[in-house]
Amino acid sequence: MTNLPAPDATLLVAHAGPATPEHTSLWKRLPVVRHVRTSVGLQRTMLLIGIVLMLVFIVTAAFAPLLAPYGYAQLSSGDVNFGSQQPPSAQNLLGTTVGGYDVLSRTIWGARPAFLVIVVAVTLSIFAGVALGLVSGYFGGWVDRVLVVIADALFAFPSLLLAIVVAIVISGGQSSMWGGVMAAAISLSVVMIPQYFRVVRAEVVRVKAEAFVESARVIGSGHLRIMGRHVLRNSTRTLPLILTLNCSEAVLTLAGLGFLGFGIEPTAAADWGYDLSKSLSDVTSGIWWTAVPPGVAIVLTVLGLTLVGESLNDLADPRLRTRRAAKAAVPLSPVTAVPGGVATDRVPGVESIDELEGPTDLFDERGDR
Amino acid sequence: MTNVVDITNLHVSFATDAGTVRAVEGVTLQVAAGEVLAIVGESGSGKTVTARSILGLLPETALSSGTVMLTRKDGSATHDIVTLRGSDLRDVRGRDAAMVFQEPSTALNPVFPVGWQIAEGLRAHRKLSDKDARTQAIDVLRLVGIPDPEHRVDHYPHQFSGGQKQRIVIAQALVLDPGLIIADEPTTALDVTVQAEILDLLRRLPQEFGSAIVLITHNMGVVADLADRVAVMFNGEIVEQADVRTLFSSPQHPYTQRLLDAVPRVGGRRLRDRVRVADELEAMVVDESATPVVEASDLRIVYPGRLRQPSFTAVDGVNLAIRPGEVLGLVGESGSGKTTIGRAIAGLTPISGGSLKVHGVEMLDVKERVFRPVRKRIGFVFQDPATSFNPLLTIAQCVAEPMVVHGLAPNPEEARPRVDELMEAVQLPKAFGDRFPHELSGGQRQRASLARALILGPELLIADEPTSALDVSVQARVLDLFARLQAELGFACLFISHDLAVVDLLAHRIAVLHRGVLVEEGTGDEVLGAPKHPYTQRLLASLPVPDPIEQAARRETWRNLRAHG
Amino acid sequence: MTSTTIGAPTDAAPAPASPAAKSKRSGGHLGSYLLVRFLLIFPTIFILVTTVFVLMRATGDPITASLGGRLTREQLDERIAEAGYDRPILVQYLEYLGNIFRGDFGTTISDNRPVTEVVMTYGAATLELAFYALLVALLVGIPLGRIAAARRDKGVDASLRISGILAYATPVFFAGILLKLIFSVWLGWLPVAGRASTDAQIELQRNGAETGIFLIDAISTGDPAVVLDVLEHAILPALALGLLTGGIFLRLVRTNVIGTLSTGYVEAARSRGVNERRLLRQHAWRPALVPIITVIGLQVALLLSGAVLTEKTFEWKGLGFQLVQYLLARDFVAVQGLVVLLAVVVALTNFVVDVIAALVDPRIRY
Amino acid sequence: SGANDDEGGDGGSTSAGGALTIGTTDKVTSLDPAGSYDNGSFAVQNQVFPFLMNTPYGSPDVEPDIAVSAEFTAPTEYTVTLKPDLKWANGNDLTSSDVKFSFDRQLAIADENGPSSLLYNLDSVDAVDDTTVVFHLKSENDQIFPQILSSPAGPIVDDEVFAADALTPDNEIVDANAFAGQYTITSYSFNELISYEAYADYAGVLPPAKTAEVNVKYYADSSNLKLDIQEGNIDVAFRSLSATDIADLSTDDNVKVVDGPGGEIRYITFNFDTQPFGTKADGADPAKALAVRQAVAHLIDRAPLSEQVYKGTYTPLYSYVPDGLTGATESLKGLYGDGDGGPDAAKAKATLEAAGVTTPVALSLQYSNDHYGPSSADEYALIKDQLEKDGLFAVDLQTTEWVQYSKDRTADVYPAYQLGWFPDYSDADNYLTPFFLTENFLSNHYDNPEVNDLILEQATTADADARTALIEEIQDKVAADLSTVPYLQGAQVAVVGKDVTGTEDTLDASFKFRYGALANG
Ligand SMILES: Nc1ncnc2c1ncn2[C@@H]1O[C@H](COP(=O)(O)OP(=O)(O)OP(=O)(O)O)[C@@H](O)[C@H]1O
Ligand SMILES: Nc1ncnc2c1ncn2[C@@H]1O[C@H](COP(=O)(O)OP(=O)(O)OP(=O)(O)O)[C@@H](O)[C@H]1O
Ligand SMILES: [Mg+2]
Ligand SMILES: [Mg+2]
Repeated sequence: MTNLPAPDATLLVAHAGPATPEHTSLWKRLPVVRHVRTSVGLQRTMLLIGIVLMLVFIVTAAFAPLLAPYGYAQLSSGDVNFGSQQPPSAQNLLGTTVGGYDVLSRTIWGARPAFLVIVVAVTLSIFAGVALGLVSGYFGGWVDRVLVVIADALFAFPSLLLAIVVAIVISGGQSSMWGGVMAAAISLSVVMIPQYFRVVRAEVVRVKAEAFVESARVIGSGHLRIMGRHVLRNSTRTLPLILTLNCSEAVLTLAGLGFLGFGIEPTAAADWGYDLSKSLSDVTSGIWWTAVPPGVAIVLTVLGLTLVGESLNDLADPRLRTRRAAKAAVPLSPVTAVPGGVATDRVPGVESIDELEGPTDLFDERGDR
Repeated sequence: MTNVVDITNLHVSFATDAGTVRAVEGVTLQVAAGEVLAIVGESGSGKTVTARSILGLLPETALSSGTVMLTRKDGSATHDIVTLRGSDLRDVRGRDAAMVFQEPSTALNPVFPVGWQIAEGLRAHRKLSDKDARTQAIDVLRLVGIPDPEHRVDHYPHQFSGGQKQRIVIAQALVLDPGLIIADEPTTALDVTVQAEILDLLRRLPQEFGSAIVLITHNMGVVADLADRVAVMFNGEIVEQADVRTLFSSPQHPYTQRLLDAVPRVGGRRLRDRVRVADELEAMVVDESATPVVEASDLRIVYPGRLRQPSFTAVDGVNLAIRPGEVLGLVGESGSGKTTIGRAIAGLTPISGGSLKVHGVEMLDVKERVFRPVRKRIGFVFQDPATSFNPLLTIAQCVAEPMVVHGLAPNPEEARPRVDELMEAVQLPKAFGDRFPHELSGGQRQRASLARALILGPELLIADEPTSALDVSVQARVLDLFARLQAELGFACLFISHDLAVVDLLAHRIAVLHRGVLVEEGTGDEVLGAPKHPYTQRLLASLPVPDPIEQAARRETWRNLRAHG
Repeated sequence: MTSTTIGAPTDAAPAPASPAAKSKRSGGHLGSYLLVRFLLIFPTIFILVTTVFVLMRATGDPITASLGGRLTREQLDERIAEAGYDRPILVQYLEYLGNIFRGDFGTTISDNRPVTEVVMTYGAATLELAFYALLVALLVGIPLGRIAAARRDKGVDASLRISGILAYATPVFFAGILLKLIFSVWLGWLPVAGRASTDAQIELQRNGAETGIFLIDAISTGDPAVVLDVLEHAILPALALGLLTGGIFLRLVRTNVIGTLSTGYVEAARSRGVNERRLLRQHAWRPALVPIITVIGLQVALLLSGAVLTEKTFEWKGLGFQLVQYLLARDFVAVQGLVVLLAVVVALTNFVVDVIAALVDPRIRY
Repeated sequence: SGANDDEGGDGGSTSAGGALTIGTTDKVTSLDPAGSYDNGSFAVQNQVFPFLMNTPYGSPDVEPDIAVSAEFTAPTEYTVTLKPDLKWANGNDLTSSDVKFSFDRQLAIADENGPSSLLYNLDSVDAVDDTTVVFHLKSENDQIFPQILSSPAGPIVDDEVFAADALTPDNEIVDANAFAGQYTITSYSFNELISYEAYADYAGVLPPAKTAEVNVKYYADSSNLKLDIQEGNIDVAFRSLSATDIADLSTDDNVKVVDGPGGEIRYITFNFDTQPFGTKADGADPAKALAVRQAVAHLIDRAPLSEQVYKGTYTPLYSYVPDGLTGATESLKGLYGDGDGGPDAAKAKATLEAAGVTTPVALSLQYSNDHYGPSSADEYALIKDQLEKDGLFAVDLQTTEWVQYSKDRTADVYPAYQLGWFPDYSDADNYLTPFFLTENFLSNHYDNPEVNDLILEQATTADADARTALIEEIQDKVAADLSTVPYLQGAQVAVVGKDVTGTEDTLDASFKFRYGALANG
């Protein structure tokens, strides 16, 4: 063994790269936590603001019964009728709505359906979208092309209109809280599934070409195993981002549905969009207190969600991250999304021309966006 | 002679997430006018950072101290770059010193014509009409050897070949007539044959334009070919500076010695011989009569064309055989079809014609079901160790994967003893099994990759450029290990590389591929010692050898060959 | 400088097998590429029409929608049968496809107007609104996005981005009413809603109102007062919808410009002394443009979504708003007609965007 | 006169030559009377088409319009004699052939959106000579028929312009100037803007239009209508401002809020099969079922519904025929609640106890969220509150989108549900026949043969007083049965600029808003 050098320490350490070869704990590797840890300066501030707003939203939704002074459909306290459109007072801190509800209570309770819609819509769409994207991207072929065209077509259709149609189909307009939530959620997921599909599919197409997938094929892994063990988990990189952006889209779509008369029945739940749309005529009559609280609630929630989403995006993209390490210039194929749609931010590279080569690639290319 | 650049006690550190990284520590360096200084050293030793400091091109997170005095070519002005800011700094950039980047394809803006891009540098420093700018651009394009420059000046980067792109990048630097050209690995991204051309171009710059060159490279052959003086960097410091001949003949610093020792040479001592001597292994005799593990006859592989694109024949009528225990080296320039053949043998790319038998299974129209049992007997080592591991699995899980897939272990944990065994065989500490791929260095990852390929005890290993992504010194270790394991385990191997020297180290026989056609095959001595095919000759001649004197001679041969070829 | 040619070029003509050859395109490539893109319009339309057909039939019939509060169940059923809405859905679908194929889009059920006319009038209105909004969005999004990119992670950047998100986060109908309160009620500068004042609209009407695009019609009246009036009416809706989209564009431009600002070629240009302004406006901007244009194309769908709410808020009688009306009336014929138009617009926009991208990006062009 | 509506605040008199601009959120479906059966379209048709019978200003009862006489000449023959020398605005003669044509095509086209169902009793029409038309009816002495002639099925159209068996597009009608009402249409932009010009040769029962030029702007969103009337950009806002808007505008000195009786009513319908203790429900028991209905009637408090939800734009309704129409009573007022219009929980409780109903009664109540205006939700939230307040009911309140709602209610899905009614003609019959006959459009399985007979009888009773008595009796009987519980009656509310006059002439029980009555300054 004289001539064969043993693995010597200097070499090992010198090439360990900037990442310390230490096990980072699971907690620290969780998406958002990891992002907070790696962010700095303004980027961190924006992320933290987003997280705080998001937490406030979640806490409000969870503890609405404790936080709200009255029930969402309460018209009177004791024997005293609140009355309609009463200005803020000691009894009703933010006044009452045209329907005679307490504005503050409804604004607090309103976090609930918004939250539920988000959760249900995202759960419904993420599984379907990811599964379809995985299968479609992995196997390719005609099924893939057809799915891509369908997804693109649905993507092209104004989501709000689709939401209305689906809302009508599903429940004939909303009634109970769950009916309303489900209708909004299902209609949203119709619009969101194509987004998850596109993103995951694009990632799968990218990951599929990676050497570790090839190496799995070489050792003879079956398709299921490759998809499940190697491709899927490596294709979920952009999901947190799309997820938060979709959440804000969900809140806005719910508001839009409310405006167009498809909000949740006020005695079933408090719905910001519904309340906001009801208060539009108050605004022109100088009654500000009915419109501002639900409006601000919507804006802040969307702001929080979007800030988190954008920050995740910036941090995931080495080109956008502040103070990235020099070696971090790994050529990720950066798929990012804009609110309401998915976008490529790909730096035009040599490889993109190859994608324009033929019909398959046309689809590939679109799938990226 | 005056110094174009005079660096004294340069320190550079970076603020990163993980704290401060010291990249350069107390570098002192001078480059005289018209001189070619090569900076060598292992990856991460601070070469690029030093070079960029000369132009003040460090990112905002960098903190530098010391002085970098840069003198204009005509000697009219000298500036300390470290303290220079704003428009003063811009004034110096490009005019006093210009940079040639490593990747020509990323250094050129894809959406502007090259002429415009060349003129941009001119426009940044003086007012001139579009017409003048264009004339100058054409002139400089002609100078760097772009044919038909009047016409090509309006072309876009993607319309040029890689070598031409690098010429354009050099033209961009030249057009401002700087006193110093900094070339950071200018040929790493290029094929050997193209590299030779670019080196030829670079070599003429000092003589004909009087520009000094700071050349950063990993390739000791390039250093031998081009440099007047060499600075060796290690861990952010310059550990040795010497005249090129001195350095090659009598390296002083241990690191330099190790570095030079690690460089593979064509016709040098074969690794497999070394291994045998060291471990007293039996010389492995390849049984010529045994049934080949891989047998290709008239193999054709065609990539189907799409949408009015003709289909592309990547491998055209190749005959080859690999016998048990034999290492077949496959060389050829980029795009010649090496990988395609390797993938076909591993069943990753379907073949379109001829016959390819792998472990007796005919690969033409083979069914996965039929081929699956054969997969157990094939190992594959990929080029880039960084991407060939699933980033979410630990090394042990990755290495155990073949056993789980083939039902030899119910889960990665059960396979652990065997995994540890192999980790030991590839000289990795067992504990590394619990790390994630990104927590290993490139060389370590490639060892792990080898372990994975060998875990099922394959009779055939396909290694596609297993070391080309690695540093010279790391490469040497991996190759050593490879040779040792091959000698010990006696698997047959298809060893793919574009580096003749590497192939020569390991292979029993060498096959040379040129545009999908096998042009020459034989033992290392036959093919590399006395190449018959002109392509092989040219290939060999374009390979710079890490010896300044020998390289000077080879350069002549190459020029002649090119003149006639 | 001497003028000797250095290094004879053996790599002048790229070898056919070299990767460089892969990116070399024959001149016909752009053509076939665009052809495929163009042909993609048809499956898109087909899918949308089919989806909408199925969904619409699932929602109910137009007769119940209009007379459900007036007739007995039996009378309703009778009328439904008369109109043929009780036939198997497949029969109705095939009939519908057949009609479309023959270019016969029919007349709307709920208000008996030729679908082509409906599509033209409302389509024109929405197109006009979308155009103004896009203009606002581009005028806001591009310069501010570039500023944000250039000052990335500075205070300016953060405030621009947050403003962008706020613009997007405020429901358009809420923003709309605030704009109206400020500019129409308090300041009295701009009209409350509508596309033109009564008099102007009558004048337009008398003049034929040929195109349905009021600005063009107004110009063709030759009356500057009418043109001014039409423009005044467009300001608030364009702002409401445009700012929303502008917020998205801002982010898009920022991200892409930052991306290209950190590429090798910008770095290379910087190393040759090109100043930062020029780097931002030329070297980083052009390559960033391709993905920006592509995404802007995709935003058209979003713009139309936003248009539904904007149109209602500002009395802009356009496609989105009408679509909701027809939807509520279960007017299949009208909804499907409008969806076809929508699909065509979206698909065409994507196509046009691809053409523009091809023109900007030489790698597609050649 | 150019674009000048942006200076707001000077009372809307900016339109030149006293032109009047009216804003509305109604929608037009079709100008063709055969193709529309809705308020918005009828509002236009009313201005521009002649009728055989019409209501003069200030009265709910019909008189011959372009006719000199209209009477039964036989039990099934209704003969109308036209005024001589009538002309369409385009110069065509308006004769009996136009009349016959108009009704024949209604029946022939029987468009799905059309009002042909109103002509249920019309068998055929004869044009005897140029001025004489005979309607042959299916049933005898139909007292409603003259009203039908003033309804959406009644406009007379030009047989030289309209198609006999197909709907005629709006633009063709406008281009052909086929009008003969108080106004003609000079410029027509669908659901955006209609310009009217007074028709000089108008020969109907109404006086000539006071204002020569009227423009009607169509709004999609009532808040814009509100802002425009407030800013003086329009002179009249009629249908429909939100209660909040009206409350706000009534404090505005630049505008006047004027109102008149409204024909629109709101009521809760009970499905006699599926309501609690209904014939097909668990523990079916007609007495208990009635007690439940009565308890609801006892508990409903109309005053807050009117005041809080509608800010007085709807008024309490205590019977089936709304106030303002001949024969209207207040039958429910005496029977239910505190006898003075207020609720009475004690009575409700007693009623339920007496019938042996255990409380709280689970009641599933439905309303439509998109068909009866934006306030339905508030309306029903309040009703739910009122019913639940004393622990007598547990209300499961649900809402459904209109089309589904229309299907479900007739399919016995809803035990109790909201409905509204806007009359086709201003006669008490229109509030009784459709609802309380055994076969009725409610399909709520209400079946009282006595009521059924009385309704059929009043329809053929020629003597006005006797008929009124019958109508009152029917109301009392139904009030006892409580097939439905009516609770609100819509007022017609218009907001006009401070100089606009004449609203009192047209905000009457005819429920027809006639632009010709209005003048600016
Ligand atoms: N922007 C940066 N931020 C943080 N660290 C950096 C940055 N740039 C370089 N470094 C660090 O500085 C050290 C020197 O880097 P440099 O790029 O000069 O190495 P090199 O010798 O050129 O290596 P190679 O041969 O791989 O190009 C490395 O450890 C690297 O990680
Ligand atoms: N999937 C593919 N479709 C079409 N052409 C391909 C495909 N893969 C490779 N090629 C082409 O086939 C030729 C041979 O490729 P191959 O990867 O085998 O070359 P190589 O010798 O391994 O080159 P390198 O040294 O660059 O790795 C090249 O011209 C390449 O462009
Ligand atoms: Mg370097
Ligand atoms: Mg290869």
